Amino acid sequence: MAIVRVQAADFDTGAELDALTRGRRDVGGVASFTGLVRDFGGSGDAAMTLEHYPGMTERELEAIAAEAVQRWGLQGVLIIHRYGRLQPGDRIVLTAAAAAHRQAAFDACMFLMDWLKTRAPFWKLEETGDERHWVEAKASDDDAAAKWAK
Amino acid sequence: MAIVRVQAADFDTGAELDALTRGRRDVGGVASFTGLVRDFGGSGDAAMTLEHYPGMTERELEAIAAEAVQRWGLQGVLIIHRYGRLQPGDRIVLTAAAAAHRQAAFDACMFLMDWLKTRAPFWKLEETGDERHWVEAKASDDDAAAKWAK
Amino acid sequence: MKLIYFAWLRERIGIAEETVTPPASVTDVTSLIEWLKGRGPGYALALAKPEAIRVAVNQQYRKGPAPIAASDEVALFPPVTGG
Amino acid sequence: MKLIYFAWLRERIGIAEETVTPPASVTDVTSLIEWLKGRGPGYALALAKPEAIRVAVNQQYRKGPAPIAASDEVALFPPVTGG
Repeated sequence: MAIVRVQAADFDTGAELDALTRGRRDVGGVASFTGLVRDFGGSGDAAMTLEHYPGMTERELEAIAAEAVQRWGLQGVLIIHRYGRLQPGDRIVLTAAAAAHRQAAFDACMFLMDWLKTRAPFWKLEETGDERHWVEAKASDDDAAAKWAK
Repeated sequence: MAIVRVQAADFDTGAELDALTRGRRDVGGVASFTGLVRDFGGSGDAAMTLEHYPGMTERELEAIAAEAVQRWGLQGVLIIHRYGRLQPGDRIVLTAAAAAHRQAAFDACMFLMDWLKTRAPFWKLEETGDERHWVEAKASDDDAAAKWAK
Repeated sequence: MKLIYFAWLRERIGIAEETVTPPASVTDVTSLIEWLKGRGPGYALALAKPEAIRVAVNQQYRKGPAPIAASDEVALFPPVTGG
Repeated sequence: MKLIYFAWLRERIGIAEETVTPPASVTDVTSLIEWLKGRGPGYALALAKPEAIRVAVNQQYRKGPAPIAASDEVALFPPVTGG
Protein backbone atom coordinates (compact mmCIF):
# COMPACT_ATOMS: atom_id res chain seq x y z
CA MET A 1 0.00 0.00 0.00
CA ALA A 2 1.38 3.41 -1.02
CA ILE A 3 -0.31 6.55 0.22
CA VAL A 4 0.87 9.91 -1.14
CA ARG A 5 -0.95 13.13 -0.36
CA VAL A 6 -0.17 16.82 -0.83
CA GLN A 7 -2.51 19.02 1.17
CA ALA A 8 -2.90 22.36 2.94
CA ALA A 9 -4.66 20.80 5.94
CA ASP A 10 -2.97 19.33 8.98
CA PHE A 11 -2.96 15.54 9.38
CA ASP A 12 -3.63 13.11 12.22
CA THR A 13 -0.36 11.23 12.68
CA GLY A 14 -1.81 8.36 14.68
CA ALA A 15 -4.70 7.75 12.29
CA GLU A 16 -2.37 7.83 9.29
CA LEU A 17 0.08 5.37 10.82
CA ASP A 18 -2.71 3.06 11.99
CA ALA A 19 -4.20 2.96 8.48
CA LEU A 20 -0.87 1.72 7.15
CA THR A 21 -1.05 -1.53 9.14
CA ARG A 22 -4.74 -1.99 9.96
CA GLY A 23 -5.93 -5.57 9.55
CA ARG A 24 -2.46 -6.86 8.73
CA ARG A 25 -0.59 -9.59 10.59
CA ASP A 26 2.67 -9.56 8.67
CA VAL A 27 4.12 -6.14 9.57
CA GLY A 28 6.97 -6.21 12.08
CA GLY A 29 7.43 -2.49 12.43
CA VAL A 30 6.68 0.99 11.17
CA ALA A 31 9.33 3.71 11.12
CA SER A 32 8.06 7.25 10.73
CA PHE A 33 9.33 10.80 10.57
CA THR A 34 7.34 13.95 11.27
CA GLY A 35 8.90 17.24 10.17
CA LEU A 36 7.87 20.37 12.04
CA VAL A 37 8.32 24.11 11.45
CA ARG A 38 11.15 25.26 13.70
CA ASP A 39 11.17 28.77 15.06
CA PHE A 40 13.58 30.67 12.83
CA GLY A 41 12.83 34.18 14.08
CA GLY A 42 12.58 34.35 17.81
CA SER A 43 10.44 37.46 17.84
CA GLY A 44 7.24 35.45 18.02
CA ASP A 45 5.69 36.50 14.69
CA ALA A 46 7.46 34.03 12.43
CA ALA A 47 5.58 32.26 9.65
CA MET A 48 6.54 30.00 6.78
CA THR A 49 4.88 29.59 3.40
CA LEU A 50 5.43 26.41 1.45
CA GLU A 51 5.00 26.80 -2.31
CA HIS A 52 4.88 23.74 -4.55
CA TYR A 53 4.36 22.61 -8.14
CA PRO A 54 0.92 20.95 -8.25
CA GLY A 55 1.02 17.87 -10.40
CA MET A 56 4.78 17.45 -10.44
CA THR A 57 4.86 17.25 -6.64
CA GLU A 58 2.52 14.26 -6.59
CA ARG A 59 4.45 12.59 -9.43
CA GLU A 60 7.77 12.97 -7.63
CA LEU A 61 6.43 11.80 -4.27
CA GLU A 62 4.82 8.79 -5.92
CA ALA A 63 8.09 7.95 -7.67
CA ILE A 64 10.00 8.25 -4.37
CA ALA A 65 7.45 6.04 -2.59
CA ALA A 66 7.57 3.41 -5.35
CA GLU A 67 11.38 3.39 -5.28
CA ALA A 68 11.35 2.79 -1.50
CA VAL A 69 8.83 -0.05 -1.80
CA GLN A 70 10.94 -1.70 -4.48
CA ARG A 71 14.32 -1.29 -2.76
CA TRP A 72 13.25 -2.41 0.73
CA GLY A 73 10.33 -4.70 -0.07
CA LEU A 74 8.04 -2.55 2.03
CA GLN A 75 4.59 -3.68 3.10
CA GLY A 76 3.38 -0.09 3.19
CA VAL A 77 4.62 3.43 2.58
CA LEU A 78 3.19 6.85 3.39
CA ILE A 79 4.14 10.39 2.40
CA ILE A 80 1.99 13.36 3.39
CA HIS A 81 3.37 16.85 2.66
CA ARG A 82 1.62 20.11 3.46
CA TYR A 83 1.79 23.40 1.56
CA GLY A 84 0.62 26.92 2.34
CA ARG A 85 1.19 29.11 5.38
CA LEU A 86 2.47 27.43 8.55
CA GLN A 87 3.54 28.57 12.02
CA PRO A 88 6.43 27.34 14.20
CA GLY A 89 5.42 24.04 15.78
CA ASP A 90 3.15 23.09 12.86
CA ARG A 91 3.59 19.74 11.15
CA ILE A 92 5.02 19.94 7.59
CA VAL A 93 5.56 16.38 6.50
CA LEU A 94 4.99 12.78 7.55
CA THR A 95 6.83 9.84 6.05
CA ALA A 96 6.42 6.23 7.15
CA ALA A 97 7.57 2.79 6.04
CA ALA A 98 6.14 -0.56 7.16
CA ALA A 99 8.32 -3.66 6.88
CA ALA A 100 8.82 -7.12 8.31
CA HIS A 101 12.06 -6.01 10.01
CA ARG A 102 13.03 -2.76 11.68
CA GLN A 103 16.21 -1.89 9.80
CA ALA A 104 14.39 -1.98 6.44
CA ALA A 105 11.69 0.29 7.87
CA PHE A 106 14.26 2.76 9.26
CA ASP A 107 16.40 2.79 6.10
CA ALA A 108 13.39 3.29 3.85
CA CYS A 109 12.05 6.12 6.02
CA MET A 110 15.42 7.93 5.97
CA PHE A 111 15.58 7.44 2.21
CA LEU A 112 12.07 8.92 1.79
CA MET A 113 13.10 12.07 3.67
CA ASP A 114 16.47 12.44 1.92
CA TRP A 115 14.98 12.08 -1.55
CA LEU A 116 11.97 14.21 -0.70
CA LYS A 117 14.27 17.04 0.49
CA THR A 118 16.20 17.05 -2.79
CA ARG A 119 13.58 16.03 -5.41
CA ALA A 120 10.09 17.11 -4.33
CA PRO A 121 9.30 20.55 -5.82
CA PHE A 122 8.63 22.55 -2.64
CA TRP A 123 10.08 25.93 -1.69
CA LYS A 124 10.03 27.51 1.75
CA LEU A 125 9.53 31.23 2.28
CA GLU A 126 10.34 32.39 5.82
CA GLU A 127 8.85 35.61 7.13
CA THR A 128 9.60 37.40 10.40
CA GLY A 129 7.96 40.79 10.83
CA ASP A 130 8.90 42.76 7.70
CA GLU A 131 11.72 40.41 6.69
CA ARG A 132 11.19 37.62 4.22
CA HIS A 133 13.56 35.22 2.52
CA TRP A 134 13.50 32.03 0.51
CA VAL A 135 15.25 29.18 2.29
CA GLU A 136 18.34 28.05 0.41
CA ALA A 137 18.95 24.42 -0.45
CA LYS A 138 21.57 22.78 1.76
CA ALA A 139 24.59 20.88 0.48
CA SER A 140 24.13 18.51 3.44
CA ASP A 141 20.77 17.45 1.98
CA ASP A 142 22.41 16.70 -1.36
CA ASP A 143 25.06 14.66 0.45
CA ALA A 144 22.38 12.75 2.39
CA ALA A 145 20.50 11.94 -0.82
CA ALA A 146 23.71 10.91 -2.62
CA LYS A 147 24.26 8.16 -0.01
CA TRP A 148 21.36 6.24 -1.57
CA ALA A 149 22.74 6.30 -5.12
CA LYS A 150 22.95 2.77 -6.45
CA MET B 1 11.32 15.51 28.25
CA ALA B 2 11.71 11.75 28.74
CA ILE B 3 8.65 9.53 28.87
CA VAL B 4 9.12 5.87 29.76
CA ARG B 5 6.19 3.57 30.38
CA VAL B 6 5.74 -0.18 30.76
CA GLN B 7 2.11 -1.21 30.51
CA ALA B 8 -0.27 -4.00 29.57
CA ALA B 9 -2.67 -1.63 27.78
CA ASP B 10 -2.42 -0.53 24.16
CA PHE B 11 -1.30 3.04 23.43
CA ASP B 12 -2.46 5.82 21.13
CA THR B 13 0.50 6.46 18.82
CA GLY B 14 -0.68 9.86 17.61
CA ALA B 15 -1.47 11.19 21.08
CA GLU B 16 1.89 10.00 22.41
CA LEU B 17 3.86 11.59 19.57
CA ASP B 18 1.90 14.83 19.82
CA ALA B 19 2.59 15.09 23.55
CA LEU B 20 6.32 14.94 22.81
CA THR B 21 6.27 18.23 20.89
CA ARG B 22 3.15 20.05 22.10
CA GLY B 23 3.67 23.76 22.68
CA ARG B 24 7.28 23.66 21.44
CA ARG B 25 8.70 25.73 18.59
CA ASP B 26 12.24 24.37 18.53
CA VAL B 27 11.68 20.78 17.35
CA GLY B 28 12.63 20.10 13.74
CA GLY B 29 11.50 16.51 13.57
CA VAL B 30 10.35 13.40 15.39
CA ALA B 31 11.49 9.93 14.34
CA SER B 32 9.47 7.05 15.69
CA PHE B 33 9.29 3.28 15.52
CA THR B 34 6.29 1.10 16.30
CA GLY B 35 6.94 -2.60 16.75
CA LEU B 36 4.07 -4.98 16.02
CA VAL B 37 3.43 -8.67 16.67
CA ARG B 38 4.06 -10.49 13.40
CA ASP B 39 2.14 -13.62 12.60
CA PHE B 40 4.49 -16.48 13.44
CA GLY B 41 2.02 -19.34 13.11
CA GLY B 42 -0.22 -19.01 10.14
CA SER B 43 -2.98 -21.14 11.54
CA GLY B 44 -4.83 -18.13 12.90
CA ASP B 45 -4.66 -18.95 16.60
CA ALA B 46 -1.23 -17.50 17.33
CA ALA B 47 -0.62 -15.47 20.47
CA MET B 48 2.42 -14.00 22.18
CA THR B 49 3.03 -13.40 25.86
CA LEU B 50 5.59 -10.82 26.89
CA GLU B 51 7.05 -11.41 30.33
CA HIS B 52 9.20 -8.75 31.99
CA TYR B 53 11.06 -7.89 35.20
CA PRO B 54 9.02 -5.15 36.91
CA GLY B 55 11.30 -2.52 38.37
CA MET B 56 14.38 -3.45 36.40
CA THR B 57 12.54 -2.91 33.11
CA GLU B 58 11.72 0.70 33.98
CA ARG B 59 15.28 1.30 35.21
CA GLU B 60 16.80 -0.04 32.00
CA LEU B 61 14.42 1.86 29.72
CA GLU B 62 15.06 5.06 31.65
CA ALA B 63 18.81 4.53 31.35
CA ILE B 64 18.50 3.91 27.59
CA ALA B 65 16.35 7.03 27.17
CA ALA B 66 18.79 9.16 29.19
CA GLU B 67 21.73 7.86 27.14
CA ALA B 68 19.95 8.81 23.90
CA VAL B 69 19.14 12.31 25.17
CA GLN B 70 22.74 12.84 26.17
CA ARG B 71 24.33 11.44 23.00
CA TRP B 72 22.09 13.22 20.48
CA GLY B 73 21.03 16.31 22.46
CA LEU B 74 17.40 15.29 22.08
CA GLN B 75 14.55 17.65 22.85
CA GLY B 76 12.30 14.75 23.77
CA VAL B 77 12.37 10.97 23.99
CA LEU B 78 9.65 8.38 24.40
CA ILE B 79 9.65 4.64 25.11
CA ILE B 80 6.43 2.72 25.70
CA HIS B 81 6.66 -1.07 25.96
CA ARG B 82 3.75 -3.43 26.53
CA TYR B 83 3.73 -6.74 28.39
CA GLY B 84 1.18 -9.54 28.71
CA ARG B 85 -0.72 -11.45 26.06
CA LEU B 86 -0.79 -10.02 22.53
CA GLN B 87 -2.14 -11.10 19.14
CA PRO B 88 -0.61 -10.74 15.66
CA GLY B 89 -1.08 -7.15 14.51
CA ASP B 90 -1.00 -5.77 18.07
CA ARG B 91 1.41 -2.97 18.95
CA ILE B 92 4.30 -4.04 21.24
CA VAL B 93 6.55 -1.02 21.52
CA LEU B 94 6.80 2.64 20.54
CA THR B 95 10.05 4.59 20.56
CA ALA B 96 10.41 8.20 19.47
CA ALA B 97 13.08 10.89 19.45
CA ALA B 98 12.56 14.63 18.90
CA ALA B 99 15.50 16.72 17.71
CA ALA B 100 16.34 19.92 15.87
CA HIS B 101 17.60 17.94 12.86
CA ARG B 102 16.35 14.75 11.28
CA GLN B 103 19.50 12.62 11.30
CA ALA B 104 19.86 13.00 15.09
CA ALA B 105 16.22 11.98 15.50
CA PHE B 106 16.65 8.92 13.25
CA ASP B 107 19.94 7.82 14.81
CA ALA B 108 18.58 8.18 18.34
CA CYS B 109 15.43 6.23 17.48
CA MET B 110 17.46 3.38 15.95
CA PHE B 111 19.70 3.39 19.03
CA LEU B 112 16.66 3.20 21.34
CA MET B 113 15.40 0.10 19.53
CA ASP B 114 18.82 -1.61 19.30
CA TRP B 115 19.57 -1.10 22.98
CA LEU B 116 16.05 -1.97 24.05
CA LYS B 117 16.24 -5.27 22.13
CA THR B 118 19.44 -6.27 23.91
CA ARG B 119 19.12 -4.69 27.38
CA ALA B 120 15.45 -4.36 28.40
CA PRO B 121 14.44 -7.44 30.43
CA PHE B 122 11.55 -8.75 28.30
CA TRP B 123 11.01 -12.30 27.08
CA LYS B 124 8.63 -13.42 24.35
CA LEU B 125 6.67 -16.65 24.55
CA GLU B 126 5.04 -17.65 21.25
CA GLU B 127 2.06 -20.01 21.25
CA THR B 128 0.34 -21.60 18.25
CA GLY B 129 -2.32 -24.12 19.09
CA ASP B 130 -0.68 -26.59 21.49
CA GLU B 131 2.85 -25.52 20.64
CA ARG B 132 4.72 -22.98 22.72
CA HIS B 133 8.28 -21.75 22.66
CA TRP B 134 10.39 -18.95 24.05
CA VAL B 135 11.82 -16.72 21.34
CA GLU B 136 15.61 -16.95 21.20
CA ALA B 137 17.80 -13.86 21.25
CA LYS B 138 19.24 -13.02 17.83
CA ALA B 139 22.91 -12.44 17.15
CA SER B 140 21.85 -9.77 14.65
CA ASP B 141 20.37 -7.75 17.53
CA ASP B 142 23.65 -7.97 19.43
CA ASP B 143 25.47 -6.81 16.31
CA ALA B 144 23.07 -3.90 15.86
CA ALA B 145 23.54 -2.82 19.47
CA ALA B 146 27.32 -3.16 19.23
CA LYS B 147 27.36 -0.52 16.45
CA TRP B 148 26.58 2.11 19.09
CA ALA B 149 29.51 1.23 21.38
CA LYS B 150 31.57 4.32 22.02
CA MET C 1 5.05 26.67 -24.98
CA LYS C 2 3.83 27.03 -21.42
CA LEU C 3 6.36 28.38 -18.93
CA ILE C 4 5.92 28.20 -15.15
CA TYR C 5 8.08 29.91 -12.52
CA PHE C 6 8.37 29.21 -8.80
CA ALA C 7 9.69 30.83 -5.62
CA TRP C 8 12.21 33.68 -6.12
CA LEU C 9 12.32 33.05 -9.86
CA ARG C 10 8.60 33.80 -10.01
CA GLU C 11 9.05 36.92 -7.89
CA ARG C 12 11.96 38.29 -9.94
CA ILE C 13 10.25 37.62 -13.27
CA GLY C 14 7.02 39.03 -11.83
CA ILE C 15 4.57 36.44 -13.18
CA ALA C 16 3.75 32.86 -12.22
CA GLU C 17 3.25 31.53 -15.75
CA GLU C 18 3.00 32.56 -19.36
CA THR C 19 2.65 31.10 -22.84
CA VAL C 20 5.47 31.99 -25.23
CA THR C 21 6.48 31.28 -28.82
CA PRO C 22 10.29 31.20 -28.89
CA PRO C 23 12.20 31.52 -32.18
CA ALA C 24 13.28 28.38 -34.03
CA SER C 25 16.79 28.74 -32.58
CA VAL C 26 15.42 27.73 -29.16
CA THR C 27 15.67 23.94 -29.27
CA ASP C 28 16.77 22.96 -25.79
CA VAL C 29 16.65 24.08 -22.15
CA THR C 30 19.93 26.02 -22.38
CA SER C 31 18.87 28.06 -25.41
CA LEU C 32 15.44 28.71 -23.86
CA ILE C 33 17.05 30.23 -20.76
CA GLU C 34 19.40 32.37 -22.90
CA TRP C 35 16.43 33.64 -24.95
CA LEU C 36 14.34 34.36 -21.82
CA LYS C 37 17.17 36.49 -20.35
CA GLY C 38 16.65 38.98 -23.15
CA ARG C 39 12.97 39.51 -22.39
CA GLY C 40 13.52 42.13 -19.67
CA PRO C 41 15.48 43.10 -16.56
CA GLY C 42 13.37 40.81 -14.31
CA TYR C 43 14.22 37.82 -16.48
CA ALA C 44 17.89 38.82 -16.64
CA LEU C 45 18.03 39.04 -12.83
CA ALA C 46 16.13 35.80 -12.26
CA LEU C 47 18.21 33.82 -14.76
CA ALA C 48 21.62 35.42 -14.13
CA LYS C 49 23.06 32.19 -12.76
CA PRO C 50 21.80 29.29 -14.90
CA GLU C 51 23.62 26.81 -12.62
CA ALA C 52 21.24 27.87 -9.80
CA ILE C 53 18.17 27.06 -11.91
CA ARG C 54 16.39 23.72 -11.93
CA VAL C 55 14.25 22.78 -14.92
CA ALA C 56 11.32 20.41 -15.38
CA VAL C 57 9.93 19.60 -18.83
CA ASN C 58 6.41 18.18 -18.65
CA GLN C 59 6.92 17.80 -14.87
CA GLN C 60 10.11 15.76 -15.16
CA TYR C 61 13.56 17.02 -14.18
CA ARG C 62 15.71 17.86 -17.19
CA LYS C 63 19.20 19.32 -17.74
CA GLY C 64 20.38 22.03 -20.16
CA PRO C 65 20.84 19.89 -23.31
CA ALA C 66 17.33 18.38 -23.03
CA PRO C 67 15.25 19.16 -26.15
CA ILE C 68 12.02 21.14 -25.85
CA ALA C 69 9.04 21.49 -28.18
CA ALA C 70 6.21 24.00 -28.59
CA SER C 71 3.71 21.72 -26.85
CA ASP C 72 5.85 21.33 -23.69
CA GLU C 73 5.21 22.65 -20.21
CA VAL C 74 8.56 23.98 -18.98
CA ALA C 75 9.03 24.96 -15.34
CA LEU C 76 12.00 26.95 -14.02
CA PHE C 77 12.70 27.11 -10.29
CA PRO C 78 15.41 27.27 -7.60
CA PRO C 79 16.76 24.11 -5.92
CA VAL C 80 13.96 22.60 -3.84
CA THR C 81 13.70 23.02 -0.06
CA GLY C 82 10.75 20.97 1.14
CA GLY C 83 10.47 18.42 3.90
CA MET D 1 19.04 -13.59 49.48
CA LYS D 2 16.10 -13.15 47.15
CA LEU D 3 16.28 -15.03 43.87
CA ILE D 4 14.02 -14.33 40.86
CA TYR D 5 13.73 -16.42 37.69
CA PHE D 6 12.26 -15.48 34.34
CA ALA D 7 11.07 -17.14 31.10
CA TRP D 8 12.31 -20.70 30.51
CA LEU D 9 14.56 -20.52 33.56
CA ARG D 10 11.49 -19.95 35.70
CA GLU D 11 9.64 -22.80 33.99
CA ARG D 12 12.51 -25.29 34.35
CA ILE D 13 13.16 -24.41 37.99
CA GLY D 14 9.42 -24.46 38.59
CA ILE D 15 9.10 -21.34 40.76
CA ALA D 16 9.20 -17.61 40.01
CA GLU D 17 11.13 -16.56 43.11
CA GLU D 18 12.46 -17.81 46.42
CA THR D 19 14.51 -16.68 49.39
CA VAL D 20 17.66 -18.73 50.03
CA THR D 21 20.58 -18.76 52.45
CA PRO D 22 23.60 -20.03 50.50
CA PRO D 23 26.71 -21.33 52.33
CA ALA D 24 29.59 -18.94 52.98
CA SER D 25 31.44 -20.34 49.96
CA VAL D 26 28.93 -18.58 47.68
CA THR D 27 30.48 -15.13 47.26
CA ASP D 28 29.85 -14.25 43.64
CA VAL D 29 27.47 -14.90 40.75
CA THR D 30 29.49 -17.85 39.42
CA SER D 31 29.54 -19.71 42.74
CA LEU D 32 25.84 -18.97 43.29
CA ILE D 33 24.94 -20.64 39.99
CA GLU D 34 27.15 -23.64 40.78
CA TRP D 35 25.48 -24.02 44.20
CA LEU D 36 21.98 -23.66 42.73
CA LYS D 37 22.66 -26.46 40.21
CA GLY D 38 22.86 -28.90 43.13
CA ARG D 39 19.43 -28.03 44.46
CA GLY D 40 17.53 -30.37 42.14
CA PRO D 41 17.07 -31.64 38.58
CA GLY D 42 15.03 -28.54 37.55
CA TYR D 43 17.88 -26.27 38.64
CA ALA D 44 20.46 -28.49 36.94
CA LEU D 45 18.50 -28.37 33.69
CA ALA D 46 17.85 -24.63 33.85
CA LEU D 47 21.45 -23.76 34.67
CA ALA D 48 23.21 -26.38 32.52
CA LYS D 49 24.74 -23.72 30.29
CA PRO D 50 25.87 -20.81 32.47
CA GLU D 51 26.96 -18.89 29.34
CA ALA D 52 23.28 -18.77 28.29
CA ILE D 53 22.25 -17.18 31.62
CA ARG D 54 22.03 -13.45 32.22
CA VAL D 55 22.25 -12.15 35.78
CA ALA D 56 21.04 -8.96 37.46
CA VAL D 57 22.04 -8.06 41.01
CA ASN D 58 19.70 -5.51 42.54
CA GLN D 59 18.24 -4.96 39.05
CA GLN D 60 21.59 -4.19 37.41
CA TYR D 61 23.33 -6.47 34.91
CA ARG D 62 26.30 -8.29 36.44
CA LYS D 63 28.80 -10.91 35.23
CA GLY D 64 30.07 -14.08 36.91
CA PRO D 65 32.79 -12.54 39.11
CA ALA D 66 30.43 -9.89 40.54
CA PRO D 67 30.18 -10.22 44.36
CA ILE D 68 26.81 -10.93 45.98
CA ALA D 69 25.59 -10.46 49.56
CA ALA D 70 22.74 -11.87 51.64
CA SER D 71 20.67 -8.70 51.25
CA ASP D 72 20.82 -8.76 47.43
CA GLU D 73 18.04 -9.42 44.95
CA VAL D 74 19.55 -11.69 42.29
CA ALA D 75 17.66 -12.39 39.06
CA LEU D 76 18.59 -15.15 36.60
CA PHE D 77 17.14 -15.18 33.11
CA PRO D 78 17.79 -16.00 29.42
CA PRO D 79 19.05 -13.36 26.97
CA VAL D 80 16.30 -10.77 26.53
CA THR D 81 13.99 -10.70 23.50
CA GLY D 82 11.78 -7.62 23.83
CA GLY D 83 11.01 -4.86 21.36
